[in-house]
Amino acid sequence: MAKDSNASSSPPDLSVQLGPLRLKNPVLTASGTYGYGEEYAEFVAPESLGGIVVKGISLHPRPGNPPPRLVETSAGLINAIGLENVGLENFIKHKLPYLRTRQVPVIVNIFGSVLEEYAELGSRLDKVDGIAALEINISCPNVKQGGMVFGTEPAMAASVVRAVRQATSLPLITKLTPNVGRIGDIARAVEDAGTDIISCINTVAAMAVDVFSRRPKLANIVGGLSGPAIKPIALRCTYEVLQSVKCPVIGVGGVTNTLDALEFLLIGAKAVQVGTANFLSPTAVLEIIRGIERFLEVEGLARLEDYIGTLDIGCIFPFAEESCEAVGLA
Amino acid sequence: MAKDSNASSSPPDLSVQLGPLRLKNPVLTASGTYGYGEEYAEFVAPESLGGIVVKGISLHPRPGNPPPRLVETSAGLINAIGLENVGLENFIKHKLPYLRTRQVPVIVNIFGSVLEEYAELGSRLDKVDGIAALEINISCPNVKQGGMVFGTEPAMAASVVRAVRQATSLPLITKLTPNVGRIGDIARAVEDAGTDIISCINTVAAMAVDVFSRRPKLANIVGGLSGPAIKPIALRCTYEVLQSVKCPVIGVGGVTNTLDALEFLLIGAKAVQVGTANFLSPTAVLEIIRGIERFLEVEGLARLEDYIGTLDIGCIFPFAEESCEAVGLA
Amino acid sequence: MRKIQEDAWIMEHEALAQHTYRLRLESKKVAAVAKAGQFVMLRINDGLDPLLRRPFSFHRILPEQGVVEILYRVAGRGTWRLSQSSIGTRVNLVGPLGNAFNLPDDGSSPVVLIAGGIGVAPLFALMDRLFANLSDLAIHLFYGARTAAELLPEQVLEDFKLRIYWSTDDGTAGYLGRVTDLFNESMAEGLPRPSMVYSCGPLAMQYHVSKWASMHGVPAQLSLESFMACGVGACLGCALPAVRADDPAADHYVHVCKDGPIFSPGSIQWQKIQMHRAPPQIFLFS
Amino acid sequence: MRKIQEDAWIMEHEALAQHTYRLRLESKKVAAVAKAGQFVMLRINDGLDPLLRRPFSFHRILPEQGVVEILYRVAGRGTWRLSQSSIGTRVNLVGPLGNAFNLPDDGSSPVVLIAGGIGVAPLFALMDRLFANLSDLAIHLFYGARTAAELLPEQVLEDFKLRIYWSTDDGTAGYLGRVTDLFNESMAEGLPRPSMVYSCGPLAMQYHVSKWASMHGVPAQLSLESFMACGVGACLGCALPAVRADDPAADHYVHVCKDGPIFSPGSIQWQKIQMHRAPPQIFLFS
Ligand SMILES: Cc1cc2nc3c(=O)[nH]c(=O)nc-3n(C[C@H](O)[C@H](O)[C@H](O)COP(=O)(O)OP(=O)(O)OC[C@H]3O[C@@H](n4cnc5c(N)ncnc54)[C@H](O)[C@@H]3O)c2cc1C
Ligand SMILES: Cc1cc2nc3c(=O)[nH]c(=O)nc-3n(C[C@H](O)[C@H](O)[C@H](O)COP(=O)(O)OP(=O)(O)OC[C@H]3O[C@@H](n4cnc5c(N)ncnc54)[C@H](O)[C@@H]3O)c2cc1C
Ligand SMILES: Cc1cc2nc3c(=O)[nH]c(=O)nc-3n(C[C@H](O)[C@H](O)[C@H](O)COP(=O)(O)O)c2cc1C
Ligand SMILES: Cc1cc2nc3c(=O)[nH]c(=O)nc-3n(C[C@H](O)[C@H](O)[C@H](O)COP(=O)(O)O)c2cc1C
Ligand code: FES
Ligand code: FES
Repeated sequence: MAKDSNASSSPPDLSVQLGPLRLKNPVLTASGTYGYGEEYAEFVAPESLGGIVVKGISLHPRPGNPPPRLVETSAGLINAIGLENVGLENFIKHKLPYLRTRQVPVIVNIFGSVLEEYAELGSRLDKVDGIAALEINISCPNVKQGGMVFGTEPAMAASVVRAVRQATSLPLITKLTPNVGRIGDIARAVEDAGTDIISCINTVAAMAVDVFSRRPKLANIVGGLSGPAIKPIALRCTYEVLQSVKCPVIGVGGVTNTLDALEFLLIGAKAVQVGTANFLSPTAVLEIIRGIERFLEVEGLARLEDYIGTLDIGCIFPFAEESCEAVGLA
Repeated sequence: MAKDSNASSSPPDLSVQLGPLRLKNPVLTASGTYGYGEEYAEFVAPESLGGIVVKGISLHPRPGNPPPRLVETSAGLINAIGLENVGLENFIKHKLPYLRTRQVPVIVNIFGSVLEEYAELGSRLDKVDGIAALEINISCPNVKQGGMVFGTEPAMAASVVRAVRQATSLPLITKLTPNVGRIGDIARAVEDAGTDIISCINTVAAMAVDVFSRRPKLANIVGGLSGPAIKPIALRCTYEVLQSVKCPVIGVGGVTNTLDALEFLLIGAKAVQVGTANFLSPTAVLEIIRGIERFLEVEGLARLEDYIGTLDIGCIFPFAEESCEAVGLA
Repeated sequence: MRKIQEDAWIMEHEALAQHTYRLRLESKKVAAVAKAGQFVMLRINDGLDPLLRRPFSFHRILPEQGVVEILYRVAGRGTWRLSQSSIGTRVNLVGPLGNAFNLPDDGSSPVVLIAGGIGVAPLFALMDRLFANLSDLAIHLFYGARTAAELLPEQVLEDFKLRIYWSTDDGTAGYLGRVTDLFNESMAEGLPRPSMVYSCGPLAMQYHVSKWASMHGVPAQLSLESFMACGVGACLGCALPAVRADDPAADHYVHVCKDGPIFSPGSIQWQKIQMHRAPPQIFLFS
Repeated sequence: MRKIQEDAWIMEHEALAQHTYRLRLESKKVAAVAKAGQFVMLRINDGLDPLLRRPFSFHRILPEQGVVEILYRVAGRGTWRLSQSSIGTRVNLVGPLGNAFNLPDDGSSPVVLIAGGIGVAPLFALMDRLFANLSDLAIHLFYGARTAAELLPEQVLEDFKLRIYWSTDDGTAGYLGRVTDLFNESMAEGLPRPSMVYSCGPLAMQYHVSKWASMHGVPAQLSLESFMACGVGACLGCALPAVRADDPAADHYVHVCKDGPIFSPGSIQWQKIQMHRAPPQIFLFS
């Protein structure tokens, strides 16, 4: 009894277990929107986060696309950064040491243009300290398959995951692209191939043009849409994935405030990643963590895990005669 | 000479030719957002429109989904109307007569749950006066194929178009769904199957939930996202379709103002449909038509067709030494 | 019935109760044709946030002055933004939309008006109309809210010759309990049978009124709500399950914006209405 | 360098020229650490329209008063909305961001400041700093705009001990022609070689300044722009083609928000800059 009342007055437990990965809270930063962690450290102590997913890393440094790389759209942002990154070696030498000094799970987002690059990234990072998990970005063109994006074909997606799975014992997150017909099929394929966790979604393929100059607004012509505009799409994708697999799922796409995060958790995502919202407010992630805590308090829930996945899709007919008493209308 | 200066002082020619279909201007209303034309007639004279696409018609009346049917999202709207409509007979008897009294191309959007329904809709409407074209909505589940959406599979999409093509000599528009991996493949399939025109996109599959009641916000759980949020996606889809087919293409999705419409025209769409924007302003279509006219005047173009498809994707480097003169920097 | 799109200027904007504001709009064309019970679709600003227009009933209609009033409660993003807009700024109206309240057949018996919370809004315009047409009509207004702070101040009702029955769910003013319970009790205590019941408020209240009216064979006019996009019958979004004359059990829907917002109790298939969204708690989270 | 997120209150908001406004903000923490040449990412309102923050250089920095000023030109949706915000409302700042202008090595030779249009904004803060540190410095300000109406009124420059060279593209005020032509001519006519050129304005102007500075071996500090999302080096969106020390021809990019906005002419690969968007014509269409 005393224990119970103690429990309810102590702050709610926000921790979540995603297969092999335990996070103190369900709020991660999304790859490519939070640099290598240090960029936002003046605004948010990394220790307060569920985890940091760093900018996508390739075997070798990449300069990225020529500018313009960004276009703002209605409640959205199109980017075509071109996966600019410092490359694996520089990451390990110059970026990771800082992250190791902070008590936060570091998730390394990796990508390649052929299967072998993914595998090598996996095996080289396997030996490195201070990494909590790898996130495999399969939204990249496979140069050996005519540039077809790895993540758009179940078999190809699975082959990437298998390659990395064999190369490392680190927890694996596979990040799905929404630019497919049936995301559930891809989810099943990567689960079968051995991913521990699925995150979804990456950006939605998009485009913008300038009617005056008659030119694309991005040097790359097309890019990926993120931000609040895509949240309803991301939520639907996450829902489809949750119905297709058993492994834990991380919801990504348009999470901008507490309610957005709770929506993904409600449908069953174990955690969320916050991307574009960091640009709107560098403290967005903190506000979301605090908001979730407050929500659980108001709802009288001691543990976030008690809320996750409690979506009720049954119908309630409050004015059907049988149920009238229930709503106090007798 | 005199002719030339006359030409430039007369209002620009907004007419467009889409295969067999000639429209006085490129602005159509999108199916399901403009009722059967009469609903908005107090705000916009139907005669001023390029055309009216009516609410999707099925062989038999359909009550539609239980409410809630709508959710607003960031710069978007999710609907799950459930294709409520009065059915073919009522449409012909009670809705079409009014439209016949107005000088506007009427495009009838049709859908079915099996191939045969599409074919019968085609053959019955073939004999009806006052119809400028049919628009085939293939974003519907095929009940004979386990509910798989017709428009998500090239062969299935093509079979619908072939069925309608054999049933009618009316101009055919096929409306594509964006919820596929490669929309260009679908476009090619329906072009080969005999569609005269392609329109894209229909709504993007989406979802919304209420974190307090822990229930979906739509009785149907999932719905279709429309509005400004999806414009960058629609533009990219339209671009991909244009690269895949030779037939004329109508851009649909998030067209809210003049610049949006011009973006689709710039990349090569011959016309646009305006949907959700009608809800924001019942005179949106008029403002867009006037805006395009004004734009052509400012740009000194006599004909809209001279602007359509003039997107330039070549690179301009204004500060590369050779081109400096061009930008007046010598 | 002519529908108009018009820019309206905010002449006055006043808080009348907790989270409740009255907006006085100069809107000559709309005011000239508006009727009690009808509504407008109001665009809160030129931006896309919120995207859609919001429906509001006419609270007062003053055609001679070219003025309409709206009484609204902050319920979410849109109404919150509206509450921030200042005098002299512009909102865009589309209206008048929907059907209107009808007068009772019989002006000699009393009529009952039942208002739950912000549901009181359209009843003012209705009362104006009732008094203008039936000056001797006895009106009993049952007016309930969750708590005293949410009730409009008594003064705003002073102009009307009414009998008012106040209630609050928490007993902070008037009768402790639901307004429909108060109404029930008052009827049981011998209030004369009304010739018409008009009501506006939360769906659960409307259901109760509807049941009462059907049971007692008293005609009623309920102002109902549904989420709306177009407001003009084009999107088919604002459906409510309804009774189809030729087949009362069939799945059939009316559209609040076109067939309503005023409905008779018997036209709605109450048992098919689904609940999906909890009452908004916008002041807690964002 | 400490970055701060702070709510700032609009103290003054004044139109100074066509489509050009000065915003005076109470922003104690930012003002305390801001330096000339740096910028803030400003969130125009709580809504999502526009979505992103917008970058603005410090126009004036008054640490003792806890005040910063921004001078901006309406260029699109965001700045238009900003221009509508009234005194007493709140905007949210993230800053100070980026690097700052450096003082010239040599205070005895004159410095040249070149401003194109709204590019004059950060040069005020720079002049404050120059005079505070090098009180006898001779400053030549070349200030051009498209037309007279877009030039700031002379009074706002009165406080500074300067030689000002005005130009307009249409000749409605000052020299008829581009500000860089005026600068070129003035140098040809015997203006002493400056110890530093500072410039801010359209890219074509910056390119010209850059070429001149390289050709004459005069050090220059150019305040450059790029479309930004984060402002803190996290998104890698604000890239400009740049010279990589170890391989000058390689594809390489600097990031304006972190490596800039102040750059030396030689660090940019001008020939690789692509043009994509035409100057906005927001007053014609929406
Ligand atoms: C015909 C009609 C007349 C109305 N008259 C009035 C009035 O006079 N005064 C007044 O305060 N309110 C009135 N309403 C309700 C009012 O339209 C909603 O409160 C408003 O749209 C909420 O907008 P929001 O952006 O603040 O809330 P949102 O953030 O959009 O939503 C907040 C909550 O309100 C619900 N909601 C949103 N729109 C509607 C809607 N159209 N109908 C019912 N619930 C909705 C949402 O589901 C959510 O639970 C009327 C509604 C209708 C349909
Ligand atoms: C470091 C820095 C400092 C700046 N300082 C000032 C200043 O002191 N005063 C001032 O008036 N402006 C300044 N700008 C430019 C200002 O940020 C843009 O004018 C503003 O973001 C336009 O926003 P908008 O919503 O009005 O226009 P939008 O509708 O977003 O765009 C209108 C046009 O401006 C372009 N644009 C948008 N954002 C930028 C940007 N970040 N840089 C360049 N072009 C852009 C768009 O591509 C488009 O052509 C600065 C920019 C940077 C990068
Ligand atoms: C500027 C930018 C850069 C991104 N870079 C990467 C990346 O390197 N690897 C990756 O997997 N996803 C990348 N993403 C995708 C995000 O991680 C995220 O999946 C997407 O933005 C949707 O989330 P949001 O709407 O919260 O931003 C990037 C997104 C943005 C906006
Ligand atoms: C309320 C609503 C109903 C719709 N009904 C139909 C329909 O019956 N048939 C159809 O092909 N598309 C239908 N659509 C899709 C639109 O025609 C259009 O393709 C989509 O909304 C994207 O355009 P928009 O962003 O301009 O709205 C509907 C859209 C909405 C919002
Ligand atoms: S709101 Fe569109 S039909 Fe009623
Ligand atoms: S704006 Fe994000 S890196 Fe510069």
